[in-house]
Amino acid sequence: MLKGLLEHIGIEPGRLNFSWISSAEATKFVDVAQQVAASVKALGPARYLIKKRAEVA
Amino acid sequence: MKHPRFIDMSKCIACGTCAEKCPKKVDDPFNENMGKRKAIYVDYAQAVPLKYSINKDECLYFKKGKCRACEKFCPTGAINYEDKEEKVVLQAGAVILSTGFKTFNPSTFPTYQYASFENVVTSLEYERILSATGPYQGHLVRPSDYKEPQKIGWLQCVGSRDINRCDHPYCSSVCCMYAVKEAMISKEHADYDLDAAIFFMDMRTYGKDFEKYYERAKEHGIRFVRARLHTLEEDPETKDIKVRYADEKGEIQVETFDMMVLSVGMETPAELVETAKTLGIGLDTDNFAATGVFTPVETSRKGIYVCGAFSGPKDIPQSVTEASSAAAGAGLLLSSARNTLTKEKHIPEERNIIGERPRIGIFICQCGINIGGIVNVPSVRDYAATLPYVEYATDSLYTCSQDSQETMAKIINEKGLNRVVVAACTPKTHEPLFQETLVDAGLNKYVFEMTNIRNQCSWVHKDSPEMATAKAKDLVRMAAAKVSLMEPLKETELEVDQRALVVGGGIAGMVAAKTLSSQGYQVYLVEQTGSLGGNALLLSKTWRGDDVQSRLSELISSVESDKNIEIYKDTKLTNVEGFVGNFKTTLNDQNVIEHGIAVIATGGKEYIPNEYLYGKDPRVVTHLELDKMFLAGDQRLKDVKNAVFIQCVGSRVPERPYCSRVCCTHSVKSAINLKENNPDTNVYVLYRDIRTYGQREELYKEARNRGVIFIRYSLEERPVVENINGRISVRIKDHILQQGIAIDPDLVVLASGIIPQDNEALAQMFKLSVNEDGFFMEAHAKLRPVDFATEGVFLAGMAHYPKPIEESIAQAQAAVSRAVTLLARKKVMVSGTVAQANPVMCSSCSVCIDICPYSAPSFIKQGPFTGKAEINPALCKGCGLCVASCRSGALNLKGFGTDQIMAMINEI
Amino acid sequence: MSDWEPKITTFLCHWCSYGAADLAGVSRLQYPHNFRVIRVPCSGRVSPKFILAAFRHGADGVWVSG
Amino acid sequence: MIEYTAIIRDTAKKLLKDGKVDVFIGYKKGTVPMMNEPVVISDPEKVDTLHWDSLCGLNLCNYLTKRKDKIGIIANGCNSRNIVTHILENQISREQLYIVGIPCTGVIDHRAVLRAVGNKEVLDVQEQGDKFTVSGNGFSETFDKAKFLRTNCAVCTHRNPVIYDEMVASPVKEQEGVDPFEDVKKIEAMDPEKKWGFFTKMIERCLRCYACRNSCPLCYCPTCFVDESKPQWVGKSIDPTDTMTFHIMRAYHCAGRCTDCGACERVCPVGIPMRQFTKKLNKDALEYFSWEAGLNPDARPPLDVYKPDDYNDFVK
Repeated sequence: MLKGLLEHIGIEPGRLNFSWISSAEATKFVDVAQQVAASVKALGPARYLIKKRAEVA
Repeated sequence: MKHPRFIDMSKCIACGTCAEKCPKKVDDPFNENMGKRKAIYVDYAQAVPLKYSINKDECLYFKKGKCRACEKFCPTGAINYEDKEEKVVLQAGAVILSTGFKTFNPSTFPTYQYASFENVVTSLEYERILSATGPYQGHLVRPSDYKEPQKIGWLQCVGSRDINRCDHPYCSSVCCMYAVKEAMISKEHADYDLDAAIFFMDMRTYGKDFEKYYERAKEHGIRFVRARLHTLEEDPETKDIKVRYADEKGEIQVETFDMMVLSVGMETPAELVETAKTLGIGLDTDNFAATGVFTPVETSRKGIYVCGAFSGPKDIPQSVTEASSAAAGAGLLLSSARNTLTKEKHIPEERNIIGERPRIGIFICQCGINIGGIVNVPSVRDYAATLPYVEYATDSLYTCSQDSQETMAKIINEKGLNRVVVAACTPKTHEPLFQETLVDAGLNKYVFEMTNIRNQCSWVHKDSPEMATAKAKDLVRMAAAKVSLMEPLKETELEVDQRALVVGGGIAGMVAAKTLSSQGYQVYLVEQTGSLGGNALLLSKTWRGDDVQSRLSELISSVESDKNIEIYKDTKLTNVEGFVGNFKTTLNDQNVIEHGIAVIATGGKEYIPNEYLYGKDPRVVTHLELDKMFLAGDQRLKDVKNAVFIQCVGSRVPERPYCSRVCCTHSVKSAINLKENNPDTNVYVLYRDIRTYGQREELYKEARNRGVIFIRYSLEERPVVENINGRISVRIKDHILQQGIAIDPDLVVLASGIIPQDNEALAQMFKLSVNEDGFFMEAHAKLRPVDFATEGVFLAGMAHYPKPIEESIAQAQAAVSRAVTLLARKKVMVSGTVAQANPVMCSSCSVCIDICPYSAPSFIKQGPFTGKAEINPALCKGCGLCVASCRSGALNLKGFGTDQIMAMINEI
Repeated sequence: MSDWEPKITTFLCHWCSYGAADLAGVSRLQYPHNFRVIRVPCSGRVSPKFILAAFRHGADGVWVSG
Repeated sequence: MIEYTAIIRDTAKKLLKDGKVDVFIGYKKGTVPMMNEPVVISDPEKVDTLHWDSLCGLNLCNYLTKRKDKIGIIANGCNSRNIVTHILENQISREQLYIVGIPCTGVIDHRAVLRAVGNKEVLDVQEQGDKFTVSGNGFSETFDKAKFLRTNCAVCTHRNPVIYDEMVASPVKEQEGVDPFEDVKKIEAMDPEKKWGFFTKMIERCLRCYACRNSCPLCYCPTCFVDESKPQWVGKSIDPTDTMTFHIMRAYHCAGRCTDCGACERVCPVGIPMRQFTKKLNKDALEYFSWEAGLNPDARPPLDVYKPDDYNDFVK
């Protein structure tokens, strides 16, 4: 639901990822890691919702 | 006899360098020889202990006298070619055999062409093919050409239920279910429309929730074909497998599969037969360890117990149950010696660090070249020293080695450190070790954080050392940020009340009470009816032919005369308070009993049919009523001309979509009894699948030999029982003959299923869960079959699921065994990593109470914070679910606090 | 932008995915280095706050794995 | 509509007199036209203050939270669903309540009315059946109520109360053929950049006054996450990121609980349509969990319980 909401306000779908991997599924872990890295990389640096460092009181 | 490993276990750090350098590739037996491993190896990646060993028969040094590559590269000098076979003599008061089984080897049988056709594999090989750690890294491909199979067939009962080819008359119990599972997983694995077909004789999905899985498999499009394949042919070009079979209508079908999986059964390996002789324990005709229905884990020799598939084919939950049961047996023999071999450890007093400014020590491990070879450890160390609050940063070759531990303890004291970070391998294996060092140095074990720069950094980023170093720095920074916010946590100690409550006075309950009492514990046994015995009071004989009533009355009188057992008949529970170690239970007579653990053995009951003229015609009885007639020596049974058994009455129907497990065996046994009474009685069994699992299959065979006629029907075309002018008429469509049959029986026996008791109230009192069918739900279907998710409460007998006496007894003993692990400790330590509520912030919305799987949160009942949530640390497992779901921010998880995790997030 | 590497805040369940990640290491399976792992006792521990906080702190991606 | 008022007064009087309730919660006419206010009555002689018309736009459930006394309350569709949620969430018990059900035909959007009269000061409003007349200095205009419904009421599909002890009138016909999520779908069709632009622009005006939070019956935490200090992770000023974080979390806390009563938008002093956040969650709750808040007094909202077959297509 949170993912839906964040996407709704413009956070790109590939930014937030969820998965279920059992402790024996090393290959799945690597597969998903590659997918996640690729999807985030394809989106470029995050643009939205970043709190500017200088503004942190 | 201890075989040599040629590795010093205390030195091996499982870095894997030896296997990487070893030049000798050998077949990997763990992957059913489908993949390769090295001559120096670990059995499989999750092996415990994770230590290497050398296969002497394959090692080049042992065979040819040179190589020694592993010795050269081993960073810790763990290789020892001089290791010798060692004779170890152990003194033991009891022996438990859990030696298991081997799968049937189908290679000698030409029908299956297993040896010659590449794409015919056994089910175990297929398991490895599906596995992520298997020979094809979990990609579903077939052996001949690594092509993704479009069509896979499973062939059931290979090496089971077959006396012509393999001399195994028994059913291997597990193959139907694993074949369905493999087919389902294959369907999930394949991102295309895989055609999966299972060729079977009877589909034996008799376990808890198995039938539902079977139904789901059908919905997923898995084909279930009732046929025995008689020929497998291989296409020499494509290596596809062509099969021929007669379908249910008797028509010959030809299909081509890309792969054929042989669902191989279980057997006792020959060397185990020898071991049994050495040990002097009896085997039965199938070479399984002989046990009795009332003594399911005892071998013929006192003091030797057996569990798992050595005493007959069985699945994981049953094996696990028996393991605990055998442990209970052994524990009983040894109970006088309990705690006599324990040693006490000296622990220095904990230094109070509250209020101190964090002084962090960071210890970075090179793990030989494992980390140091990729990550620039000195630069991480120097970077670490610059982080806030860091007092000291160092690196060492092996932080986990004994001397490093001693140094670490010394540094903690010298530098007055009050927080420690170790950047090394994985906390999953090494956190306890370092925490122990902290404790030895007078620190609380929770002011510690471990970050993983090996398994999750150096090992997986070999090609980019710079990036790996940058990542390691980030990870260390995150860990330091977190640890600076860590506080010492207390592990509370709770006394465990040494008394036990057993709910239910049937066989399971009585056995549980008796076993607890024999181990020296006081037991309260609560039974809701006026007499002990439960359903067993209605049974005549076990499937092995034991007389139930005589055994039962022995058990009842031994329970009733037991001074440790206090029996409450005609009694129910009305309220339960407390938690593991300290329950307070109120009975309906207002008596309050206090106990440390509870065993739930409330049993089940017979389904009262409303179908098939039951209750309307005295000639229609349930099988328990037939048992009563047998018990009473009813003369009418001798005069029965035609008897009809109808199976699955109230079971495997949409309203009750589970199999009652015991009815097939029960009916087959009763059918044989009728035949014994009068061989001229015509006995018909109308069934859907005959589920005489395990060695019960032999009864099925006997029944057929005695002339019992088995006629199959389907759910869509159930038998019709009518009263026609005073005669009972049973009509059914025979699937083999494809025509209707009419029988005029003078006795109709309904194999009516087993339904649960009304468990709802009890479940609420003890905070247990029941499944959709109304049976209690264990903590884990496979691995924790007698535990509840609620600690201190255990499950036995038919309250869990319908089951025969031997399984109820094993489960009762297992429940006790599990309970004794708590009772014997006398105290339970509660982990420090638990949730904590701040009542001021709580909005009483009760989300935590609803979401917690362990019932740890509750509302405060009195005082200024009445109605606000509190967490019982004894019940909390520290998962943090409640914390994440708390909108009000009133909850926090100690050790994984919101501030701590936020601090880590901030450092990324 | 081609040499830009994202940072992905990663929450791994101690019992499941963290174990898988360890095992990936044991098996020496290589994967991208963009993940910064925060070990949690259960993926249920990951509250929406953390995800928002991660983005607020400039994480290019968030991965929650149970 | 207006005729409900008399019945409400009678009922309240009887309940208070008979001691069946200690207080009665309803609406009274506002000091400013079109702005009816909630009122709590404990004296049976003062029931004539009670009033009902199509301008009762606040959620009365907000006034129930953690009360210990016996309460009479009027409730239309959405308010009654919030009462159900309140009961589920342990904020009030059913036994404490006497619910006077109101079949609702929607609430008038006072902002739309003001726009229609060119923002002239309205001094009086009168409702006649499905029309209403507003008048002020030198003007008097009559409008169709249906055209001036609040946007949440216009697409409401639960006008009748789901829980009540008595009804002031027989149920009204539920609206058919309305798509509650037309606006959500429009946003869903945008690309991420447009979406982000839309929402950032939308909350630009936010003052962080928390009127939306305070008017919402779901927001009853003693300390709101924005006020937490250990750690303080959301700033309290009107920094765009902090404001956005507030709105995301506020909406998320309402996931599976929001009845789309519209109180938040009604009270917003700067007119932010923040239901665009919650409506997306309502839509997803309906799609993924077949769930609409407050319809079932026996079921916890979907995010409060875990079921193995929960929607999980987003999980890899």
